[in-house]
Amino acid sequence: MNGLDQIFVGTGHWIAGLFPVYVQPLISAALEIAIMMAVFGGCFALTSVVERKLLGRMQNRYGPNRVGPFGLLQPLADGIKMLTKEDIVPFSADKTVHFLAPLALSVPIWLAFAVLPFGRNMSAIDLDAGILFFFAIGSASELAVFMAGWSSQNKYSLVGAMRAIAQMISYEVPLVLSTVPVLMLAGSLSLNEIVAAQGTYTLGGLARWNVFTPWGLAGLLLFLIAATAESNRSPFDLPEGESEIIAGFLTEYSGFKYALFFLSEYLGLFAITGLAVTLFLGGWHAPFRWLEWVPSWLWFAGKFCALIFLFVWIRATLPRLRLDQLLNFSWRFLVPLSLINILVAVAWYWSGSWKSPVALPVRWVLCAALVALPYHWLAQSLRGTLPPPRKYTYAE
Amino acid sequence: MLNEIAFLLCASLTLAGAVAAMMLRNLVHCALCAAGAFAGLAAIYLQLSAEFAGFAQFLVYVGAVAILIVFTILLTRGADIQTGRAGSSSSWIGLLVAGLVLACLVGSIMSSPGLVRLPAQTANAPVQKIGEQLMNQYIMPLETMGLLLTAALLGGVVIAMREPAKANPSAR
Amino acid sequence: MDGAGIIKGMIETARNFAGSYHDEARLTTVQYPEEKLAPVENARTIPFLVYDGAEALPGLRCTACMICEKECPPQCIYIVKDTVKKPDFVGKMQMQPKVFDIDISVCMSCGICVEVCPFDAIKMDQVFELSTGDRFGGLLLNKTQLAKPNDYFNKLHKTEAAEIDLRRVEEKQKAEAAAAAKAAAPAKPPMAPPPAP
Amino acid sequence: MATASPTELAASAPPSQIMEVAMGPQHPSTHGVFRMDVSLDGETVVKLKPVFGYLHRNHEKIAEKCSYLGSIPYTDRLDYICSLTNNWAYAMTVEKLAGLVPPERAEYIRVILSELTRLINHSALAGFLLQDMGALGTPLMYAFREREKILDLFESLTGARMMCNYMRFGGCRCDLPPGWIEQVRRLVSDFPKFLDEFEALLTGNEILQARTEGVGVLPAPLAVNAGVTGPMLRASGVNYDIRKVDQYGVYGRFQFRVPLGERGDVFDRYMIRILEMRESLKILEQALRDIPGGPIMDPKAKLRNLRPKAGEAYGRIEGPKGELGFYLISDGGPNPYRYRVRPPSLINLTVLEDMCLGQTIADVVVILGSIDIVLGEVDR
Repeated sequence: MNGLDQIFVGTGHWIAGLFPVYVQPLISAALEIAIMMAVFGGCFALTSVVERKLLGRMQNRYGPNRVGPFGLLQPLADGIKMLTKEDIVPFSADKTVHFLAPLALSVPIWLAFAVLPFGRNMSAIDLDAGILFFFAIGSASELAVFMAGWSSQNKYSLVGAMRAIAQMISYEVPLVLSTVPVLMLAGSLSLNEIVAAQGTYTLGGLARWNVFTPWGLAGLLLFLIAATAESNRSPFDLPEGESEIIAGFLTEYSGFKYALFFLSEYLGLFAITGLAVTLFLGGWHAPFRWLEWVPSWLWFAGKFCALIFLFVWIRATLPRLRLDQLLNFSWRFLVPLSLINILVAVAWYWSGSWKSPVALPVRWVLCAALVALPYHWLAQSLRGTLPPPRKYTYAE
Repeated sequence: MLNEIAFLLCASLTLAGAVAAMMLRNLVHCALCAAGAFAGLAAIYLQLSAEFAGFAQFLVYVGAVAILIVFTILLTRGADIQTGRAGSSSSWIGLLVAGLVLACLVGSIMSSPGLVRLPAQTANAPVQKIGEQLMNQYIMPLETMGLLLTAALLGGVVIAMREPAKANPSAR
Repeated sequence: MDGAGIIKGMIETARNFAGSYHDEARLTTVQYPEEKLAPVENARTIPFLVYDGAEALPGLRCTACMICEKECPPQCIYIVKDTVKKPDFVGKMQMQPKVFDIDISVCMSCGICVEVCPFDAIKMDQVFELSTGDRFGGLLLNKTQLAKPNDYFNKLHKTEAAEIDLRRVEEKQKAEAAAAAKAAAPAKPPMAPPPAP
Repeated sequence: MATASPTELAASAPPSQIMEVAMGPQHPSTHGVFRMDVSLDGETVVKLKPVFGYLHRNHEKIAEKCSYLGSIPYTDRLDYICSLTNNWAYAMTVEKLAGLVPPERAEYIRVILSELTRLINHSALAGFLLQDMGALGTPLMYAFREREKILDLFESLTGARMMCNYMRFGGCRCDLPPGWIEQVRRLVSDFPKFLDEFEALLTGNEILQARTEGVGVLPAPLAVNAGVTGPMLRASGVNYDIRKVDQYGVYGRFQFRVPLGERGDVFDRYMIRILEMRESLKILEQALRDIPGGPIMDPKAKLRNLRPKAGEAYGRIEGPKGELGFYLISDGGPNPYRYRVRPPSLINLTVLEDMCLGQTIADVVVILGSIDIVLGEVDR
């Protein structure tokens, strides 16, 4: 078990060992960066074609299957197409800011992977304030989106940029608030400690992941909703609402700059999914005690792919929200609900000391009610008084 | 050796951003350079391994304050009006005032007792300790700060709300 | 419950996703170059000229009566009559077209020329891979390119072709019977035939 | 929220703050080449001027030069989604002019084909409406999967999937191929399963309700005054369906109901079309049950150089988009003296601005989608 699990860490140490001592930290850092860029760059290429195939299958068609076996060389074809496409910069655009925007968006996103624990002691840096680092990096993307939208000097891209900023700011609050219960009960901001807190197993062998607690489940749903909005994906893809404002802040970009935006959107999605797996789904821990022999990084990859499938599934089904509904949804539904979720976490922690055998189901029912009732009232207030159900008269 | 180079780099980035924020003609460029200066400042905090302060600075300033500045520029339509020459006509009065401010700043720093040449100890304050101190020792400033911010928030909302009501009372 | 509608929708897409792997009603794509849809008998794309017998040009049924040229809504047929006549399937001397062009870039495959043609000379083809790089001459098909044999026509539109062939055979027999009767009549004296017995 | 009059809204925002945006003619969701000059105050619409004519092909002048038979294929291209209903309207008008009476079997075939066309149009509309709302193609693909089955039926009967050119003056061009009726019966029997699936995916969806309820409200008096017809008018609660009013063809023999909406917003228009599809299925069942045999062409009908006596006629049918009418004046010659089409899409489009004032830019796209316009018919 240990060999296969530590295979990457072992080879890393072995390669670093080949070099003189004083340059070893530099080499191992460079190695980690290279591996991370290779893995997540490849993951981006794979996801762009797998997403189109999954969307196709959900829409009764095949999805790309012409380039390479099962269409797996499609990202190569897309990449070459993006590189050979002419990079048109509009005449009235602000050249420097127009050029800097894709860089300002895609460079910080790579940093976010430094802090995620992909497997047992396989996280690049073990920061004491890991989550704060993650959200600091995440907040830099708003400025880059504004630069893209404003510098294109195009009405649609300006509208798109304004929408993007309003959406990202108002969805960062529930994103951060939904992680607060996890930090409270894990007692630390460092991601490794959070994963360690979810490491123990109950009597029945089931892992103590946060998602198996009422506040964990509610927190995961809130986190995923806010994450879809933060990475501009389907029900919240207003910034590039194709059917309304053509491509939003991406309208005036073509060629490789467009590919950079595309890359940074997917990397943002990977980073947020990695964080969701770490916080709520027990990072690289196995779900059951007797499954511990499977290597830890395989568990992380499995949960990661499951969440990516969920994002694609949502994208295939849901229409888009309007801007005012989007903001109402965040401020009048997600933020209060995530605050209540913190109270539920407190209630769960406080009732942890009950000794009676029937404590667990009672606590579950109590906390679940504590979340479900406000959910119903908030949804009620969000929708306003429920309009009478539509009745359609029939004339003979 | 590596440390000095890194510090010089961060400091030059911050200074360059600040000067550019002053000198550039296009207001949006100034705002973006200001954001660059904030990022440089965060880099310096990280360089001194004050992680919590560095990330908080980056999150708050580059994430929120820079966007605030940019919004204010756009909403007051400063973005498209090209301002005149950067310097003002009577520049020597400006120099005089700047000299005075510099003098009293330097004076107060030099005379303060705290400037004893101590070796710069590594402020490895883990988040845990910061959290405890915030909740125990500095609970009062934290609460008043929270109260102040909420009041500012409500004031902003009230001002924004009244304006559309006045503009077209019958439409909404 | 407020999320119920969205969840019901998600279940719907999930059913289609799973269905697309085992239920062929949920995966309707036909991989065009490899698989091809079965040809439909009534389908029509662009017209072609039918000829009987072996060689194309003398066997053309078309008698250059110019009706299709007049009736064609986008006016994409161009016919020039030939001076030499040729016998048709009944033996009667008929005109024939010297030039018969159809500009298939203008033709909107409406099939009116087929309906108005009294001689069943022009029928609708079912070939649709017609794209050519040559934009000017390539899409102007002349008489030889348009001519196709009658059994090709039978292969495409079976029922209609069968009726037409049947009718042509009857007419041929009726014409021969009439010709035979006419040949037999002058053998008797030209005055009225003897009173019926 | 009462829709404020345009002048009042325009005065509210200071002129320099209003952003003029031209949505179209190259715009992803204008259902063809159609432009809207929208002036926005932030995201709310202050003024909207529809501009069309990009697809004008001079259809009516060509028809004056073409023989009566020659302009039937051109009617396919008016509303290129429902070519058979265009054919029927034109053929009916010429029959009124020339005094031809199609036999029973032809009338039944016409009803079956036009109800199948209504199914295509309404399912395609629901698909495109959701596409405008951002559901990336899933409802559209399900709608097109069903539409393909119906187009295959059209191809096996008329020869072409969309440009059918099937109706002639006094009947139809060719009789039903063997087994066609069974295929239609099978399609009609499993179409409701698709409708239930479609409704399960969409009608309960909270986001769809949020995006469509109270959006683009068309009050009944405004709809009647503007001459709006078809599902849009019925969504505002006005009971006017030409199949019931004129009972043209053999519609009088079928029992079916006409769904009426309540508030006339985008959700009502979407829902009315779904309910109308269910009613069309009822008509199809009854028509398939008692379709008679017999000839499909009026013996008096002449295919070529039809010269109806001098006079004028106006024939109208309940097309999927509304009242599709043809007005012909004949001077006894082989081609009509005047040929006029009453395009339901164009007339329904005139109320676009009244519905869009005060809504946001995302709603304008959804409202335009709910009107269901086809530019071939709008520009002719």
